[in-house]
Amino acid sequence: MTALVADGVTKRFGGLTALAAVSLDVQPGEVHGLIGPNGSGKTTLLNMLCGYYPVDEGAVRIGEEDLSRASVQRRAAVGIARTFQKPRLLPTQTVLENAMLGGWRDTRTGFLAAALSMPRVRAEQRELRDRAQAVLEGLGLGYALKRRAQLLDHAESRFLEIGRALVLRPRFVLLDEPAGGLTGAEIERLGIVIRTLRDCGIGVLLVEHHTEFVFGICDRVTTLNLGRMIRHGTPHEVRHDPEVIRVYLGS
Amino acid sequence: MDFRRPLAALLLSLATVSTAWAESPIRIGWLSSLTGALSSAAVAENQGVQFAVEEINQAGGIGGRKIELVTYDTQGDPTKAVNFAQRLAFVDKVHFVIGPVNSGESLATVPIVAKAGIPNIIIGTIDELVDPKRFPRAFRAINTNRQWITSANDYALKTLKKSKIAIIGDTSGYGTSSAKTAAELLEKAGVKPVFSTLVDPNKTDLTDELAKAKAAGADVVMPWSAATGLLARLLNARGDMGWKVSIVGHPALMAPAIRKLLNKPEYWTDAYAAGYVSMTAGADGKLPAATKSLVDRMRPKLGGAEIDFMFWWVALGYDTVHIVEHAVKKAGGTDPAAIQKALETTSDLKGVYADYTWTPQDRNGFPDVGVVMNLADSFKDGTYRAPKAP
Amino acid sequence: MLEVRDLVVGYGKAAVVHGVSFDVRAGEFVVLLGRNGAGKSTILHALSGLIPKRGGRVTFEGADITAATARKVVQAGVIQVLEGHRVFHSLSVEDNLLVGTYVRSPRGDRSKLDRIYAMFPEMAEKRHDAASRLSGGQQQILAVAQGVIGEPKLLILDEPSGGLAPIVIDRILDVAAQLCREGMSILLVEQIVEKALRHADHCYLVDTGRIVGDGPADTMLGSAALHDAYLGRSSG
Amino acid sequence: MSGTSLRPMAGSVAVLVALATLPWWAGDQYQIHLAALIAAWWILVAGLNLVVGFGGQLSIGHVGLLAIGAYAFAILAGRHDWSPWIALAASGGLGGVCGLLLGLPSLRLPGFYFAMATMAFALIVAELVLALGDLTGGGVGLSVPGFPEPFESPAGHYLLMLGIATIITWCAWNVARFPWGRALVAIRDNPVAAESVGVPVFRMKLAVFVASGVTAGLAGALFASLQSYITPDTFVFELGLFFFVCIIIGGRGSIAGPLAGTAILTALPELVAPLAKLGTLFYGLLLLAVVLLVPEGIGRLFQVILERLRPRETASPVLEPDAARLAAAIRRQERP
Amino acid sequence: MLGVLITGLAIGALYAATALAYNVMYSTSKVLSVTTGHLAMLGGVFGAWFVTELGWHPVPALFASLAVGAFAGWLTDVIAIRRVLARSDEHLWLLSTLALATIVQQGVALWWGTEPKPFPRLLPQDFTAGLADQKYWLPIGTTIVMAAALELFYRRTLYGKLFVAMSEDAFAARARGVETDRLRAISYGIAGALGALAGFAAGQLTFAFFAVGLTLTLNGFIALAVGGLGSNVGALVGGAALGLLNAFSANLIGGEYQNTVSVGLLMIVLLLKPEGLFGSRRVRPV
Repeated sequence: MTALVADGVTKRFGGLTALAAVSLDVQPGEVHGLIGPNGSGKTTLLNMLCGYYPVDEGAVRIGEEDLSRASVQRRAAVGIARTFQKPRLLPTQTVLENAMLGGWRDTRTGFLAAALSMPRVRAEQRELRDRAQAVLEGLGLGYALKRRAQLLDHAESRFLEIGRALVLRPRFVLLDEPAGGLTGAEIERLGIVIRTLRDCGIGVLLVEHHTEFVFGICDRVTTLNLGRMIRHGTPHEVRHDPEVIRVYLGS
Repeated sequence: MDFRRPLAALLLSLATVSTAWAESPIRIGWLSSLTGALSSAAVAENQGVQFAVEEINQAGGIGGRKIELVTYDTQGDPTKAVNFAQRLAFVDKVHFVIGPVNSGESLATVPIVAKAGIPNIIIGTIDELVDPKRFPRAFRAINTNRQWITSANDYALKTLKKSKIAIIGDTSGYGTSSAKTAAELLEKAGVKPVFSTLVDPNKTDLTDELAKAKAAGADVVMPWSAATGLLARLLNARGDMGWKVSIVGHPALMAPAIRKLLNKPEYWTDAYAAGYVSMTAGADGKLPAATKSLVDRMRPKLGGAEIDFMFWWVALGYDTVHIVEHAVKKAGGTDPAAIQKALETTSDLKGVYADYTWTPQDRNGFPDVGVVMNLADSFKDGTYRAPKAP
Repeated sequence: MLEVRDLVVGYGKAAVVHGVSFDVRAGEFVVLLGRNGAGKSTILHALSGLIPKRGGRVTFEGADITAATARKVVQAGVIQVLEGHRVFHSLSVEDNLLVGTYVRSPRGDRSKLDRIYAMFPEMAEKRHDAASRLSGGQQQILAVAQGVIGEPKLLILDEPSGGLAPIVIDRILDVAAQLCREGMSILLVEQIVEKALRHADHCYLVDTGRIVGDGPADTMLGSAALHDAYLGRSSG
Repeated sequence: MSGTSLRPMAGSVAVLVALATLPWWAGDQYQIHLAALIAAWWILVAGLNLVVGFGGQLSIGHVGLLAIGAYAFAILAGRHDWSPWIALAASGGLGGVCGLLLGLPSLRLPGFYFAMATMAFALIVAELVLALGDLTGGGVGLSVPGFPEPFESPAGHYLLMLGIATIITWCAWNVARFPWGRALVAIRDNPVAAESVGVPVFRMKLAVFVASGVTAGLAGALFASLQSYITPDTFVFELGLFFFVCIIIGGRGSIAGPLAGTAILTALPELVAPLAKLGTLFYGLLLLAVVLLVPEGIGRLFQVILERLRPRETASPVLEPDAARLAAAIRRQERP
Repeated sequence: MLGVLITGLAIGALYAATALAYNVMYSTSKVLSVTTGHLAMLGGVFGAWFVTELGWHPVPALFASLAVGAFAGWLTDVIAIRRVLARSDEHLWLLSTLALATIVQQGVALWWGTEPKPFPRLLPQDFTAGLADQKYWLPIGTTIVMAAALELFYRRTLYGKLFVAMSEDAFAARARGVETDRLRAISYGIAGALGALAGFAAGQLTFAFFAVGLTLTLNGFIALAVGGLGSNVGALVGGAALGLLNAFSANLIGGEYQNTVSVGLLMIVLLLKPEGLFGSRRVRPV
């Protein structure tokens, strides 16, 4: 099976080393947790996996394919989808249209074909609409398909972002603090969604502060502190690791 | 402008569709750039047009028919001018169109008015505006640009007896084409300009251009630009440099607005601009009788004091209405074909601004002898003086 | 001294802080604990007037400051040191400190510098260096000093430890404890639990925008509530 | 959607029929001329709308592309006696090429920089039209031929322009409703999110900018033949501002809004003389009022009012994901 | 050639001054305002109005012009910036300042007229001074003094430091008790006064002309982008470079290609060094 691998990646901002030789792999059908105190480099790592920051050292790969220099768009095209800490939606568009945006990489039609409304453009549009609708209904957003995104509440926005990522037909989904701002019940439902992704063979990287949630759902957990990896293992191993407890609770 | 007027005109035209009776008014469309850039000439012309219409109507109209004037402000914008021309032709259904004032607008409207078959009195100076074949009913009342340039060239070559000429045009449409024509006409007379350049009309300083002209050995500078700011900067640069060189060129050189822009009043000396016989006081300080009479009649309208703008624009506006009057009388009505016939056989029609002659082959009514050179700084009460013979 | 009652804060449609109440008494060192994303910074920003509140009441020394602007809050004596060593990078150390005095004197007050330099000798050494040339730890100390020079009655420290070496954290917490002994009230928000509790008098636990527990600081360490709030309920 | 789109479709057809029969019910030729002018402006605005209203790139210099199209048509059809149809196509093509040349360097620039670059472009075109007098007639300008029968008469000319405007509107509407339009809106509202799903931001911006160059070129050619004579004074910078204002006032991200904006802003100063006198000042005041009061445009305002009038949706049901359906949806879309 | 140099520097000084005004407004709001050039235009037009038409002495006229400029700057903030910044949509401020600039320009055109009008002589000096004439040296000198004063203001006064602080981190500045709204309004007032001062000083060069504003908005921006956004030294260098380029190109290839040459300079700099000669590179936010 091909995994998404960060191999000794290093990132510097000016003189500051934000990440120092961090390695991590996300297997298909696995939920991989990434935790650590504020400023430990979690989001930086996620941004490097999906191409917003170039790597200074090390490499990002899927299987044998080296993606270290690939653009954000290229990484989306090979199946890396993500969500954002603060949901980034199109406020004036409907929920369905927002989700359909995720299917962009499957549109094969150029500008002219679209302008002339060629039959295959319409076929693509129909197919995409059906797909997005199915995903949204699976997520429980079926009642809001025609609502404008700016009218959604916080949990709905989070789920819609996940929906948009899924319409991309991803091999790997990177979730940036998906539980942030959710209530307990909503977090449980998020858990259902994430487990379903795993069961469908999608690799999930879960960057999250809500450690209880992370330990409950992940197959493996990586802990970062000050840009370095301090522990990597099963949730049980990590939560009882003295170094992790020290980082969180003090010596 | 009164917004009710177009509305009234609209209602009127609706009421009078296909019921033209003999006593119906003669409608004249007047396309004037009363606001916007380059509005000063139009405002003056408008005074003359309005005054002539009032005079004629008070005297009972033309053959018993009153004149009704439909004025539109084009703001110097060709797109607007075209819209208004369409409107005059098809909504207001006028019998005559006067204008527009600026050549750029006229170039766009003349074909439209011609297509509608309406007689058009042209008051722009660009050559392309008249063409007996394409626009058989367009008759020019003003001089052509060529007449100004020829007159200025003659003055420089023959009167001042100078042949090392520097031409300065501005980069506007008018400036580029005039500078080109000036150079062509000079070369036809066997003189090649020693220096020629185009300047942005808003360029802040012309010292550099003048220095180059001086270095090229020029003994007369001929600016072809209607931009008073640019001409003032030219005069200032000459004065500040202390260069004794004659300046001969476009009428805007003697526009009263320039006086305020000059560093010193004496910078205006030794500058000559193309002007009109009818607006030039003779050696005795007296204006031609027709001009004098119009000035006297209009002075109360113009505030009663000394006139502080070029009076010839008023005279031109005044004459255009009288050309219409002449044509209607001669044609015995407003039938466009008859009007055309009447105007193209008009010879030596006496006006205030000039005497006009049109023929079937030539739609330029303004006689060559109507243009003379004026002293730029001789402005007084709306008119000018001729330079003393050197 | 500071009383927060039923504070509600939210972004957009969603509430992030759901009715939080707590007190800071005069001369007390209070710590708010809770993992990241629990809503601690949001509470602090709201009570400092930096973001709007949606409900509740905040009083300071008996005066209602619920609707006060950030400037009014600072003038009343509540000064917050933001997380993430936010200093003004292109200004020198001294200029950063002078900006801190603005709230008390609109032209800047140099007379207060000496006391600060005495308290933070490492700042005196670098007084003319641009703040961008300081290390992360030094920047955090400068940020604290910038707050202290504004003469707060209540100093709020939002996660001063973020991303810094242990020695710096100790230094900052020592300073805070000293200020507290001199009579200033301290409200500290932290993730580094043990160190924070060592200095504090009273502790509140925050989770998902609510206060989930409180008590004297010395009884909190090792408590199940604390462990749960950080690493989740032990389920296996 | 396909079921509900019948009503707007019927409305569009009705409007189109009304417009196509305008020459038979219009009061006079002036109204036809005005309608033709609106059609010409709309052809440009329809393309520009994809750039400004959908893609969010604030170009205030499209008057430069308009001038290029107009002069290309005047020179090719007028001076070189090309067939007007070929000249029209060439004008559109040249507009597209110039759009490409302008877009390649400038579309990478951030907002204000891009706006200034387009403004500078308009000024450069104006400058070159004068400087290259041998080609363009300089300040004197060029006379422009019309189209052959049956499009020679004002009514025929109008119908030609209406036809082209209808096709362009249809194309713009297609772009807007297919994934392209959503991707453009994403580039406008949230470029980071657009990138994250693989939208090639720069390439798309360039594609619509080139398309807007083509429509500007076509509009220029048609406008020139409508005017029958063009001079540099026609293509002033304020005209570029006018197109831009039509879109902003009509509302970003909609087709009908800017169409209505173009029609109203072209006709209003003609019908209400005091507005004509205020001219550009009026556009400035209108723009400021819209930006401050209804930043999403007047078209959007109507949409919001309509939504208000409709019965409010009751409170959201609980967000309840269905694992089985979700799994089915994910499995269904797996690649072969 | 010396003449070309000095005329180029004189007009370049006006561009540089406009770029400085851009910088002052940008520092507190991160907004580039389309009205910037119009502030200088107002300085020229009102200066001429006070002296020529109202007959005032140049000194009170100068201060009154500065007041007009400061008021116009303040108005820019109140009308076009404050409400728009609160909505945090970066498109909107471009639209609102563009609208305001159009209103100001057309308003002046209606009131003052569209013809250039003379600007009075400020210092007693004969007109035959040639290159030593005040119309060259006033804008050059004023701009240099202006830049020096701005540097002093930023370095020596607390308000200057507050501007810098606000430009770096407005949220942190608010936490220090800085009233960012008031400070921004002050900075717009200062920028307005600076612009008006530049327009006043260069009045004899430009005349009092309504269309100067848009030209300066563009050319001041080019100077700013070439020199580097946010840098006052860059503004001076960029302005001088652009002025000299304009003057020499007009001298060597004629006046027909002014804008083409200026924009060519802009494009070359943006391609080779997008942050400008003295600007700092911006980090991309995610």
